[in-house]
Amino acid sequence: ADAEEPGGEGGGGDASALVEEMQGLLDEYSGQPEFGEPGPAFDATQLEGRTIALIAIDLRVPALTEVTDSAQDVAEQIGLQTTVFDGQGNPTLVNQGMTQAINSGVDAIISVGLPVQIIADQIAAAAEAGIPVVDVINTPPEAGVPGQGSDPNVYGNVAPDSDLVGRLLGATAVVETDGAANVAIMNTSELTVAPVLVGGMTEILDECEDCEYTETDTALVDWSTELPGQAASVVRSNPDLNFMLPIYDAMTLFASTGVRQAGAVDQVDMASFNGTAAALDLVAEGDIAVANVAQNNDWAAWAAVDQALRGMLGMDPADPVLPVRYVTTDDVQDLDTSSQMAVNEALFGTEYRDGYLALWGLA
Amino acid sequence: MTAAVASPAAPPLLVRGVGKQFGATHALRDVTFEVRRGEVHALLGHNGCGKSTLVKIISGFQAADSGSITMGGLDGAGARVGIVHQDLGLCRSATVVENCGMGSFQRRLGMINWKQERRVVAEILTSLGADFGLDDIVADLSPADKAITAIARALKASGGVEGLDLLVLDEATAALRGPDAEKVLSAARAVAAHGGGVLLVTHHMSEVLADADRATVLASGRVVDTVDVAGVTEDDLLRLIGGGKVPPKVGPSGRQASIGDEVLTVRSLTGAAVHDLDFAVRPGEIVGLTGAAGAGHDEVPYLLCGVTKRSVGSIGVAGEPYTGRSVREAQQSGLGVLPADRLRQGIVPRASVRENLSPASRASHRTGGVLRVQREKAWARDICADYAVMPPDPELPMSALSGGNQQKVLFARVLEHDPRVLVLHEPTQGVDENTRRALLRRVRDLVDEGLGVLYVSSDAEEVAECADRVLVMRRGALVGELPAGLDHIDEIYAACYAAGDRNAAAPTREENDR
Amino acid sequence: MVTTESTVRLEATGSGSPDEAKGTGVGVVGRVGGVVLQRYALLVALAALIAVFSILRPESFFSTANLTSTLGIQASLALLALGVTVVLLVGEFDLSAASVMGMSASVVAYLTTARDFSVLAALGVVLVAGLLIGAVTSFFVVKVGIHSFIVTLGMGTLVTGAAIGLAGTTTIGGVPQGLTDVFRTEILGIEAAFFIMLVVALIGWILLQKMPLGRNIFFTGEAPTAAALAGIRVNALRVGSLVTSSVLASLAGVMLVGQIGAASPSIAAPYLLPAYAAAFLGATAFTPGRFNVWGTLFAVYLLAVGTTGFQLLGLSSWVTDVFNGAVLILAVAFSRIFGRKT
Amino acid sequence: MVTTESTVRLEATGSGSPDEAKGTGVGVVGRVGGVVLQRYALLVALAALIAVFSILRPESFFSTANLTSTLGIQASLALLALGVTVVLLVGEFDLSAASVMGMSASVVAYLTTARDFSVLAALGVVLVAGLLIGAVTSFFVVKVGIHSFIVTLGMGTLVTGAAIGLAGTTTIGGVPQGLTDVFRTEILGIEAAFFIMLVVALIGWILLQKMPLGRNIFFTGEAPTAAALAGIRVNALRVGSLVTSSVLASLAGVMLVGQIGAASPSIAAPYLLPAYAAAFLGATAFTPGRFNVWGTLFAVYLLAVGTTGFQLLGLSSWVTDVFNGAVLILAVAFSRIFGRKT
Ligand SMILES: Nc1ncnc2c1ncn2[C@@H]1O[C@H](COP(=O)(O)OP(=O)(O)OP(=O)(O)O)[C@@H](O)[C@H]1O
Ligand SMILES: Nc1ncnc2c1ncn2[C@@H]1O[C@H](COP(=O)(O)OP(=O)(O)OP(=O)(O)O)[C@@H](O)[C@H]1O
Ligand SMILES: [Mg+2]
Ligand SMILES: [Mg+2]
Repeated sequence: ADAEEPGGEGGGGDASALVEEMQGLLDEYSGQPEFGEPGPAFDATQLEGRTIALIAIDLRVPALTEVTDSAQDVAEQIGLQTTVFDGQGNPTLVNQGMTQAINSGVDAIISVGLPVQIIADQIAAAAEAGIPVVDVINTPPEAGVPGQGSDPNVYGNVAPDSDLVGRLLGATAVVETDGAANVAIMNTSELTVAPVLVGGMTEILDECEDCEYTETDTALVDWSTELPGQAASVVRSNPDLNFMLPIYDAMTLFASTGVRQAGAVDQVDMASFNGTAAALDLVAEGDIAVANVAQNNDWAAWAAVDQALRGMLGMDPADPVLPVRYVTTDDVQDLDTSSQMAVNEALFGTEYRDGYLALWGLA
Repeated sequence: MTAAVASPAAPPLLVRGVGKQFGATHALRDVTFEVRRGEVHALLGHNGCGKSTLVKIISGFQAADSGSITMGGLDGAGARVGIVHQDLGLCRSATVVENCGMGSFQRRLGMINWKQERRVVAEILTSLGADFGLDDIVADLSPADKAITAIARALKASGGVEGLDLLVLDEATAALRGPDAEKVLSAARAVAAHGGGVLLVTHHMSEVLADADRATVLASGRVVDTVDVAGVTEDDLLRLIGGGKVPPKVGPSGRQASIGDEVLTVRSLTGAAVHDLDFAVRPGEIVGLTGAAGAGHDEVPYLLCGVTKRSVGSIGVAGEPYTGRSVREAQQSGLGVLPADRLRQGIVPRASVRENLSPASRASHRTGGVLRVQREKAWARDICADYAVMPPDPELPMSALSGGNQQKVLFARVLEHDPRVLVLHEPTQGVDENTRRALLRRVRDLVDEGLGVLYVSSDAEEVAECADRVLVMRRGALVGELPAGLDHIDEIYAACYAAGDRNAAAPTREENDR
Repeated sequence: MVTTESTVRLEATGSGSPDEAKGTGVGVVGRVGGVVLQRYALLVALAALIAVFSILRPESFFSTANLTSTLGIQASLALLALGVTVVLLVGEFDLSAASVMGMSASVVAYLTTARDFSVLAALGVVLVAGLLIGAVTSFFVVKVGIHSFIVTLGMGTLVTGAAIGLAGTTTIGGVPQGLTDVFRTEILGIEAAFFIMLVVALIGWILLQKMPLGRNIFFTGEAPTAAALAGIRVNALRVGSLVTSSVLASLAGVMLVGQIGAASPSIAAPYLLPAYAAAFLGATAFTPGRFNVWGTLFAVYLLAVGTTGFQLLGLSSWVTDVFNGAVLILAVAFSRIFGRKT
Repeated sequence: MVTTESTVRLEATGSGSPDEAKGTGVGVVGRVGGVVLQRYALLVALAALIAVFSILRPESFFSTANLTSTLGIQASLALLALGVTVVLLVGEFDLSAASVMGMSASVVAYLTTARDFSVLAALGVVLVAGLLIGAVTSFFVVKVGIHSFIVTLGMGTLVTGAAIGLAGTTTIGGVPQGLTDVFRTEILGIEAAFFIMLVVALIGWILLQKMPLGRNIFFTGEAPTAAALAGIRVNALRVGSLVTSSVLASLAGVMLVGQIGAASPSIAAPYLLPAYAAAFLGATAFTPGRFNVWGTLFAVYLLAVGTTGFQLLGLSSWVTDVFNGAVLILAVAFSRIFGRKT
């Protein structure tokens, strides 16, 4: 692998040096993230009674339900009204939800997982009508540009740094294999964040001389039917394979089944992204899944509401980047995985909620 | 309705005060009669008088609104009853042996005992004189073989001819005549001979006169009379059935066919089971075409209208060459066809009578391509009245009509579209005798006005009775032209079944595959 | 063999015991009332739903903006459902319709953005593609004689795969304004897409319900052998219907990408079942017992109003799912019970 | 009315001209050869595919590990497909099967984790739920007389909605080992799930192909009126088949959650079409022209071997899609062409 442009230092080539460096990166994100103010404080009480429309691409996607539910709670807590619209995965419905929200004159729109391309016009129409649109956990964030990495007419974005997530996962593979990773990246290229996420992984793996990787691509709808077989095939067609990086947790569930069925539990480890309770259960078992990059959808909801409030007040958007936390089997041994909220609170604490309330002048 | 187990002395079938209503239609009203042991009892009546409804009530498939049905077993145990329903009730895609087992599979350790099944079915088929295989698909059988399969099933379900208490045949012979029908009727006689009773539903008076002991006549759901067959003539029966009015028989015109150009010219027609057929039909004549089962005559209509592709030969309609590629082309050149299999080739059950009368390919009630439904409705009402379709409501779905009435609608459809030459294929099967005469009268009138008709039927008698001349086919080829008239029936039969040739003319499997 | 029977029937194969299905107790007046009620049940249901939601959410539901936007936005689904109606009428299934729609939408987006095709050229490409897909399908269905269910199942997978091969899996946006304008320009406050769909429906209505063609297609679907012997060119009609469905699906895809401005090959997958639901529900109205154009159209909007209404009431989406499923079954059931004839 | 004809037919409604279907040119030997070829075409195709992939990827494809793991992985799909086979045989459709499977999987996961149900109790709950769903479906299909296509379409939406209402949308993991052990324990290197499925298939084979029941179901599907007239309790069989499909779907869901160890209500949606593909493809073999147990089973594995093979060759997934679609159509087409009789 060519280590043309290594991350920080000159890049020796010594595998152990790289492993150490990567371990450093992982360590950096291993602790409970602290709440840092994403932007200047303001007084949210003046917005009491305003309405935020929450429009989701598909509330059958758990992550999206979590964000939506939390955002509703937060808004209620601070005296705002909300409406929820479920697009049920249907572009027509999504368009209708956006149009209805704009027509009924809501004060802000939070777009939960909507592919921005298919609502580009509605976003523009909202901008024209002075309704700020916030994009949440859908597009890789980019501070300081219009739309913060999302559609230029989007007011603000909220999402984990996908490139960072990718690099953390790549680093996991390097560290866990002592710099000799032979990785299968399991991609779902149709998802907006996929290229950046996978780009982060390959950036790291390219740095590692003794590392190799291949990529598979499975459509979102085929996860449950294809991934078990896919994972089994990948393991078998490459006896040297020692690591798998499915880009999302839900994929890990299916892929690990395949690895188990292929009898490669001892041969292959995997790590993925999201921090869902079911995946962390697997990490706790530790025989296949060994690490996870967790995100907190409740935090995402607070951040999204924060962006929406700023938008309504005509302020500049806040920092779009959501924190993530890197966890391994040791970290989640005694974790309460009975609910996603319990997981979130254990990994991320609850301080950020007070932080936001303080920031909004409500605590 | 109550079904009771009767004492050993009880008659095989006792129908008492049975009534049945479908919406506003009284299908049966206070029907009472009995079938005695050892007798063949004919159940007669015009189309739609309720015969099949009664059979369905006897079989338990439908429940009567009032009255009772009692079936007496010989040994005091439950009566053993075999029923052949109108239109046979077979599963076309299954094999003969499977069909015979339908509803009565023999088990061994809970599983179908195929060995036993095959043995029993083979025995019954042999006793019926069947010459087709156990594993033949029913759809591939000739109409006669289908009927035999249905009877074999009824016999099998009830344990064979001996010990059968009641055999019900609902127009099982509608599609059969001559030796084919004889097989069925001899099975019926055998049941009676063994002490069972037979209820024979038929529109063929000759069968009644030859084989039945008594006959019950229904009209509009009521019993008109039960008579001893020995003391009646065909006309007596027909008068009972028709309520006094009996249309005269329609015979050959007796005069020479009008001299004119041929309306149908067939030269060296070859294809399917037919080879090298030459004949012509002139305006003003009815040409009969008949043969034994499998002789190939029943393939001719399909070859003529293009449903079956011919390999050699030419067809001319009214002097015009006609390629014979599609039914549509046949229609356009003036060739009308009335298909034989009413249920599958004729009607569209869920469409209304009006729509069935006027399949859009020939719908005449349109302006600039758009259908004029109101006009069509009025027209259809007239037709229904004209052809005495019962009930005379053209907006009813076709499936609500009795079999004979459905046939009237199809008849009307082909006659009302002004063909120049008409191919009638088993045109009166299932039609009651009085209506049959009325329909044939209509055909004869049109023929007198210059229509040419090819009358194709396995029923040599029917052909002999109403055609002007008769063509006979055997083993796919024309074997002779005979003068018509019942006086010549023996010659016609002789031509159909040339001595020693009966078995050689084994039915081909292909012939009904459509 | 022209021997086998029709495949798609509205009624179940034998509904209840023969006696029960007869409704012997209902007099003539009751029956006529029932038939009328059945015939217009869908309209009544639509009006009732609109009324209920308008009362519950006067501010948001019964706004002209809401109604007009619903009309426009459902147009592409309606177009797909019309195509489905045609194949159902001829007794076949087309499970590839949504795949063709997604293929068409994504290929138009791909060609006009990445390949600099003009809008017209791209449109031509996908409509021809739709035609070819329909032709291949009907070859296997009509010539080879395979059940359309399985042919179109395979064809759907194949078409989506091919579209991904060409256009990739990602959602492609930024299609030329020339394309979007065609469908989005508002006439009387309603998107042009609605009127385009309406024109197709009108043509469909004339062809299927006013001209003999429709009766021929119906006969073909109900009793193919009898239809063939009545001089109807059944095979031509079956080919024609399958091709029509495919081309309409392709057109629906063009409309979708025109309205939304972006597309991916899998974008239309969620439309398949609603299109069938609409066709079957629509068959309970206007000419009950038969698939028909207006019935399908009203059913599309009935289902849309239901879904939107529940959304606006703020009920959880699972409640909406439960309601939608139940409403579909019950609507058909009521229509059937009211309309029962002898 | 018990008058209408069957709804699901294997053959298209009229295949080519009657003459072509007759194969007059083929002698008896040719025909018998054709029939045998058709009867075992699926086996031959399976062997051929395995051979091709083994040659192309000798090291990975033809490993015992690969074969045994494929057997286990596909067991739950096979179970679902068996249920689908039963409803197709009786002439109906069950589009809710995958929803029931997903419901069952997620509810088991939910009850055993969040509600402390014992594995057995949870299993009881979902099997009863499957039974009830089948019962409600058959009420509308058999009693009310609505086409099963539309009833099960609605029922599928409803069931998924209800499952989400109970278990939520999240994938629930951490199911008790007691559950996973049942299906994952290896016997002769193959997961127990495979053998459980095999037992169900065996029972199905005996009931459907050895006992009168199966013929009666077949008659009901093919010729309901004839069957009813022959005294077969067609309505009972239709209810029974719909309920069986639902219960098997529910069992498939239990197996899925047992194998994967986690589930969400929508987890099984992608299994619906493959299950139908397998049933239709399977109907080309063993007893050609009829849906049958072993045909379905072999078809499941044939399709799986194809997919696995392509994955091992490292082809893009869209190539697999295109191949799968084409293979499905061509397999059925070849079988039909070879098997043409009379
Ligand atoms: N596990 C997950 N965690 C976070 N977000 C997710 C997850 N799975 C899916 N999403 C988001 O939910 C949305 C649902 O995916 P869907 O396939 O319905 O949309 P899409 O058309 O693929 O979207 P896109 O065009 O953004 O890729 C996507 O926008 C995706 O970003
Ligand atoms: N299921 C039904 N629904 C409505 N009407 C029916 C039904 N079955 C029969 N009828 C009507 O009942 C009457 C008797 O019909 P049935 O079939 O018993 O006559 P049939 O005597 O057998 O006539 P055919 O000689 O023509 O066979 C007819 O008027 C028919 O239209
Ligand atoms: Mg996507
Ligand atoms: Mg009758």
